[in-house]
Amino acid sequence: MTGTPLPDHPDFLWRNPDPKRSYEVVIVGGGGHGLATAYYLAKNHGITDIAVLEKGWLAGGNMARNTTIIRSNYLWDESSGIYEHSLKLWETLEEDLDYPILFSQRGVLNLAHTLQDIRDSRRRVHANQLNGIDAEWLEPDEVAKVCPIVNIDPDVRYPVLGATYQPRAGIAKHDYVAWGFARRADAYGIDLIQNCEVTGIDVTDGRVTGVRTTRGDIAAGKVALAGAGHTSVLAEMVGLRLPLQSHPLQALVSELLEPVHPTVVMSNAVHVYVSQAHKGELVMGAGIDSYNGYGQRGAFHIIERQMAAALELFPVFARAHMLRTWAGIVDTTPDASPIVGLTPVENLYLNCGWGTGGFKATPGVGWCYAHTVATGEPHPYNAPFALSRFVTGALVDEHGAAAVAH
Amino acid sequence: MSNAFRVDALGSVDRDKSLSFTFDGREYTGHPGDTLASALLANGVHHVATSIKYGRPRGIMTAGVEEPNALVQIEFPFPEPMLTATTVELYDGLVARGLSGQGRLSTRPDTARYDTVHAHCDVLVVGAGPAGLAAALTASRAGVRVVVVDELPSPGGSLPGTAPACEWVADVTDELSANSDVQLLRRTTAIGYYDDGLVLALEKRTDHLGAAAPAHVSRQRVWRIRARQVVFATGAYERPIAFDDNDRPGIMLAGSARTYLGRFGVLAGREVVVFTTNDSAYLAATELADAGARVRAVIDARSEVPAHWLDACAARGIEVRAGQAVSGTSGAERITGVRVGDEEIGCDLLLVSGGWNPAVALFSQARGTLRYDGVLGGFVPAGALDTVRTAGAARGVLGSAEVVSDGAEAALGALAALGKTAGEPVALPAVGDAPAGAPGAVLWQVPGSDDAQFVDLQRDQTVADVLRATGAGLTSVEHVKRYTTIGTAHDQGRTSGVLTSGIVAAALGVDIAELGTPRLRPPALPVAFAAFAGRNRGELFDPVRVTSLHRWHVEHGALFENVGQWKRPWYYPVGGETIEEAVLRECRAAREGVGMMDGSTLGKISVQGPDSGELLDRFYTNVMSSLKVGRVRYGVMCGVDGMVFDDGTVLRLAEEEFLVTTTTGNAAKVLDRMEEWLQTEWPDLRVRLTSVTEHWATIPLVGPRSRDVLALVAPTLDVSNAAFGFMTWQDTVVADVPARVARISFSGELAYEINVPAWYAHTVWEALYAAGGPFGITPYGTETMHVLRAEKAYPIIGQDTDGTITPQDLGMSWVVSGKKDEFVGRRSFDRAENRRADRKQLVGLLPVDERTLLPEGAQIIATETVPAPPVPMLGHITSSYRSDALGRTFALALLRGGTRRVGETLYVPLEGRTVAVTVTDPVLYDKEGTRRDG
Amino acid sequence: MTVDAPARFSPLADWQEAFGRLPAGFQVRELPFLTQLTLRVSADSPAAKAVESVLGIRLPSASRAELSEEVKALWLGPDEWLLVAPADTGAELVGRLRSAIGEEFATVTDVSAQRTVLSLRGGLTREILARGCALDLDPRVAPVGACYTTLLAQTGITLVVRAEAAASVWLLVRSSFAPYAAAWLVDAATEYGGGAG
Amino acid sequence: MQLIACPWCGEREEAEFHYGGQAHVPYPAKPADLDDEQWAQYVFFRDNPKGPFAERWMHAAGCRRWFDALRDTATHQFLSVHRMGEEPRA
Repeated sequence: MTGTPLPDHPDFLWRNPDPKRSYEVVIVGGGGHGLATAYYLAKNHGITDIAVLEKGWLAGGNMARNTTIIRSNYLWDESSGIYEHSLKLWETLEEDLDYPILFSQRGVLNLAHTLQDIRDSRRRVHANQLNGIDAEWLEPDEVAKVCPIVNIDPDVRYPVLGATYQPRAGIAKHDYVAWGFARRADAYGIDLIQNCEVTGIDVTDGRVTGVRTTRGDIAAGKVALAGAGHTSVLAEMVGLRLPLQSHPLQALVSELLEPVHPTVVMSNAVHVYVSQAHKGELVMGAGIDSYNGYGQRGAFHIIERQMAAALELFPVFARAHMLRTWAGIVDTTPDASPIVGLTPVENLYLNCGWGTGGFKATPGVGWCYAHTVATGEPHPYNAPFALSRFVTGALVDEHGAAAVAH
Repeated sequence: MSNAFRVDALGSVDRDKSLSFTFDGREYTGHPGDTLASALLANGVHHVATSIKYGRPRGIMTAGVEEPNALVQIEFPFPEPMLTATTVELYDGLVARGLSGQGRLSTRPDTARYDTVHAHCDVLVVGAGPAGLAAALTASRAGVRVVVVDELPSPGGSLPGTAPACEWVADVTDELSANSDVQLLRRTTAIGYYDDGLVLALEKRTDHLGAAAPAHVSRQRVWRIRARQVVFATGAYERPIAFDDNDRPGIMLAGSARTYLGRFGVLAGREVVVFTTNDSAYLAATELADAGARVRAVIDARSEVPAHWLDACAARGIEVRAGQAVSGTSGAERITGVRVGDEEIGCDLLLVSGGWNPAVALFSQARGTLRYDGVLGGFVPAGALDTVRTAGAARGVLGSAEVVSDGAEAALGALAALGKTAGEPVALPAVGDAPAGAPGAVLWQVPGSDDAQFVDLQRDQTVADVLRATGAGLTSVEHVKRYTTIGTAHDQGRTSGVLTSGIVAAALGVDIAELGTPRLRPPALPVAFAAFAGRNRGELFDPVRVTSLHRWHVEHGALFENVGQWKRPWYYPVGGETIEEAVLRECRAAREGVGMMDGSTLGKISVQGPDSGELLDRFYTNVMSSLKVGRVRYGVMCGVDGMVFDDGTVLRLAEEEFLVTTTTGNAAKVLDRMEEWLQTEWPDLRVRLTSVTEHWATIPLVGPRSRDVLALVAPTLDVSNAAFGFMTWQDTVVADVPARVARISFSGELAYEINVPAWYAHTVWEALYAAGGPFGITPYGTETMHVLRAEKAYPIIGQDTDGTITPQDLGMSWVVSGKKDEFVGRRSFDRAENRRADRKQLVGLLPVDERTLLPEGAQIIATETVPAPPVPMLGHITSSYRSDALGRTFALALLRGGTRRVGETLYVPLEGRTVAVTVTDPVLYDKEGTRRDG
Repeated sequence: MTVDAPARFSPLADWQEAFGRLPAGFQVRELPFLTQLTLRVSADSPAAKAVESVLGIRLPSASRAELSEEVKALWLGPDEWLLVAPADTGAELVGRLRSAIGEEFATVTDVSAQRTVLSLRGGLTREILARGCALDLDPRVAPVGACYTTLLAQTGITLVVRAEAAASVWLLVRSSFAPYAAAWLVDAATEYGGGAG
Repeated sequence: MQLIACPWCGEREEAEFHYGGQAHVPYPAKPADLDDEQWAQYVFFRDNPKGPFAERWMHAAGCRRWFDALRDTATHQFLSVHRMGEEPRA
């Protein structure tokens, strides 16, 4: 519920071990995906000789910078498959991790503002329902019942013509999620190694043998990349070129406010998505900055534009105050879908291109990526997201359904 | 007892006027020039808020934006959540209350205006304290353009309210004001440094006027100041010390008590204890004593206290205890005493100074690097940047005279960087600074009960919380911040950040210089959403684009559809018709009589030059270069991925001139794309592109009687089929207006597209409307257009396509030239995925029940009963309408292997049932094309 | 041929009254129906020289307008100018230019109704433009003859500095965006009184 | 809001510009001669370095010219801009 104090974190989270000389699996990237992958490698596949290498502090990249929306109402079967798998895991994750991750299934509204939005939205709802995903189409008055502060006045510039609604969707507390995975991974004996930047990847006879890091060389049977926005930089180390572009994505929070916003509202047409987090702050995301950038900061006019759009939708926000803005680096693909699977280098695995969808996928992709790394074969849920699709043309194009697929 | 703590002869509030205000339900008075905090203190009110986690009483700890405690909710004149009482200027009628953690948003609409202004200068000075004023005056005298922003209502900053200081400030301010190249912005706080010298600042223009604020003046203004050189003279924030129960009302930072006394004439307490690690608090001790307070003791953590401060205290009967510390406090609603060693000293005010933290947030945003200053116990700028420098306390320089010199010095640096020569040096104020003092001690914490020692008062986090975080294995301050939430509140950790780092460093046994502090993110001050939205609200939120016929549509009752930024007539209901009734009527008119619509939003690109045909051949999937002058051809463009990008007609106007039309939504994209390839890939082609979208108004005149109507208004035009055939165009005169008319049909009916310069659109439209009267001419909108074209299976790009559809998928292999080796996207047709026989293809769907209207977006399955999920889906419905011409409903769909399924019965699952549909060829009306010639 | 010319309406015909209520320091007027031609030609080419001899001016360089003759030339891009001439002279001017260009490669396109021209004058002009135009319009930076194609709030404009003393500028704005631009200008003047309507 | 130096118009705010991604990726002379892998490389694969990156930009709200830029993606700073077909200038 909104407005309650956050639960305390446990008294112990993880060790801070020095890296060993060699591991069975080295995961590059100590964000949500890397930590979840480590956890499921141990839990589902019994592999614990693992190091998770993080160049900064654990979960300090996109995991610390996202707006924590969790939903599975994607258009295409392939997408809804992996996101729904993830959502099902979210539903039991608190018990599984024994960590109060504050997963709150308060529902997500995706607003439609044009007649074409309505067509696209209803198409998605119909597809979701047939895929067993809870999805509804709501007329404007029903939108107002779910979220009374949404302005459904038909005379505004881009009136709300309806919305899709996924009741099981929601939000969670990002740090708690990451630390929950990290604590469990650490308890399995997995080494979480911070301030350890990978500077090279060793390949012998087409097969990965280890990584070079700022804390020494580490041999590895398998290397799993989970570097989000920095994946291109990592892949470049083995000469692997990927269809990725890294862009800044900005977000912001307000001060703590009495509960006003009971759900999550997303509007792709005007690039607003907003929820009210557990303590009462409004958490909002903006559109992606247009240019490639690793600077973890975006341009201010994006935020300005977003504030204007937010006030059109939520006039009550006028005197809420913007407390902090920040930016993450999202790695985007040509079809707005991720790449998860094998690479041309034996025993080197790839998980990237999540764009704005990474947080919600955390348990799902951790599960599937662990399967891929452990067995050397993609899990059925991530098989459609192979790198090869860009050659065959079998894209999973989520642009049409959601220009900004948060 | 009103204003019992007001001291005569000090401060600059206007005592001739009284202001009434209400706080927590009680009425008080204050004066113009007060803040809410100073007025409360003048009335002896210290307990103003309640802490978020433990519900402890909290007071007023500071006098500025760094305030962690005194959070208030404004209730009148308009509710505003979570402001600091220390920054709310008092006005008559203010109603506020203290907060416990959460603010409240108003449910009333905020009708205040907000705006944005761009400003440009050579030197921007942030802060009009002694350093800032000196910097501004130095820059001003060099003849450059200067902007100065300062958060207070009047310049002067931390300078004491003594006569010589005030005089200096007045002189400097007068000189700055007299220079038309200097802009001094009061009540204006810099909130962020962005790239290339852009500083955003928020000006509070009318907040201090309360309900008397004029409605036509913006309440707050965002300044976007683009400066070639920036000087941050942002001062420093005093640092608290962690000791037991350090959060009670009546515990205040020492410098803030000076501010209350000097600026507002308010004595924050009568029985005072001072706890310090440095010299600066002695100013507070002596000034408060001089103003009538009884200063019981100065507890100095240092073992050596400078002699002149000992003397000054002795002269005032103030006991100085060196080498001691305050270890705890007592009191409930207000502090009643402090514990020093075993001794309890009674007091109603405890002043604390743990040293000073330079205000480096903006410098840090400018990507300036910081270094730890061990003497100061804080982080200071490591050095100036090319275009950004800091001055005064913001870079750790303390002492008024030094600060003024440092400000001038910074401006000289900026001028040198600009290549400008300095003018006359700035005179120093005669502020009679105290003799040089001793360095401060760095003290984070006094040993005691960790769980009673507050580090972040706003988040109610204690030393124990910090130690729990480090004990959990956290070694990064960013992790500690997240574990404890320290520094994430309203004040962004201005008072808690460095203190936290100090405690973490001590706990982990690492160097604080290595550990650093959590990153400070913009904005430096919380800013109302509405201020950033500015005037981009309501009708100015996003431009509404209208055609030259817009007024006519409005006057004739059209309802409008948003298409991109355009407003297009959607349908024209008559006499209370529903959309369905109106569209059936409009369709019937176009099929049986004559209709007209406003097609002006179609994109129009003039393509000229000897290589125009070649350029078009490279873009369109069919051949355009072979088009004869006077003729029109339909074409499709694909992306490099082979997917349909846009479609439209191409007119060949002359041997070297074509007119390309695009869809409304893609007009700019098509032109941009053609320009991009022309400029970057094919600069050798001699072609020029010019948008003429808005020069021409376009009026399709549609239906079997369109020829009759046109003949009436274009008497010089031979409208016969022989003279004016399908897919040709002619220049003529329509309603006395020079016009270009084309025989183009997006409905299958006989139709003319009349193009006239937009100024004449209204005249020509009215002439057509009048001439068509006897034929029942009917204006129609986009909905009818969609139905008419769907009956003919003409796709709408973006509705019947979704970026995954090729021309072949649309059944338009005929538009893909077999003669050309190459056009953009052709290669993609040969990919494995494109060769699949079961690609989705455009088909018609006829519901077996002729009255059932299928919802657009519905999915198609193979079985009458819906199997358990996941259900295999064959495709979806892209367009679905009731057809007057067919006398039934119909739909278009993208269906897997669709062309081979013609004749099959498939099912559309809807809520709780399935609808049987027959797959058909998509062209459902006049397949033979007999109607296009009338 | 008819006796009366057909009626025509400029994009901001409905805005005269709102403009009339603006404060004295900010006068806005639409200059309707001016002839506007887009000239695309390589600078310094024989075709450009031919055009210059017809117009009696030099085509201005980047970010400049040539305002001295009856036909004004506004720089829009390195090979693109907008020629602004009195109303109803378009056909004749196009003819003269095209014949002067002859077989050389240059294009002249009548775009008279594509944009409309607003005349802004008065002491508040720069201050009001600064609410939506990010460019530095200080006379020392943007003197008479400066010509910028840029953004005003959310619409593209071409801004021409006509005179310094009376702070006079032209704003050229796309016809479909003209009502937005007008509404924006009138709203921007609100705090100076009048105009808010 | 960065300032970007249009090679024709001078410094303007970044909102006036349109990003065109990696520069110097020419359209293949004979796409039909490429295999699927090579064609995919052209259509979908672009460099994504952290550091200096040769890009194309267009001054969309100004002179509408495309130009080349060298920009550091780590800092977002422009290192140089130059007109199409011309050599980089600092």
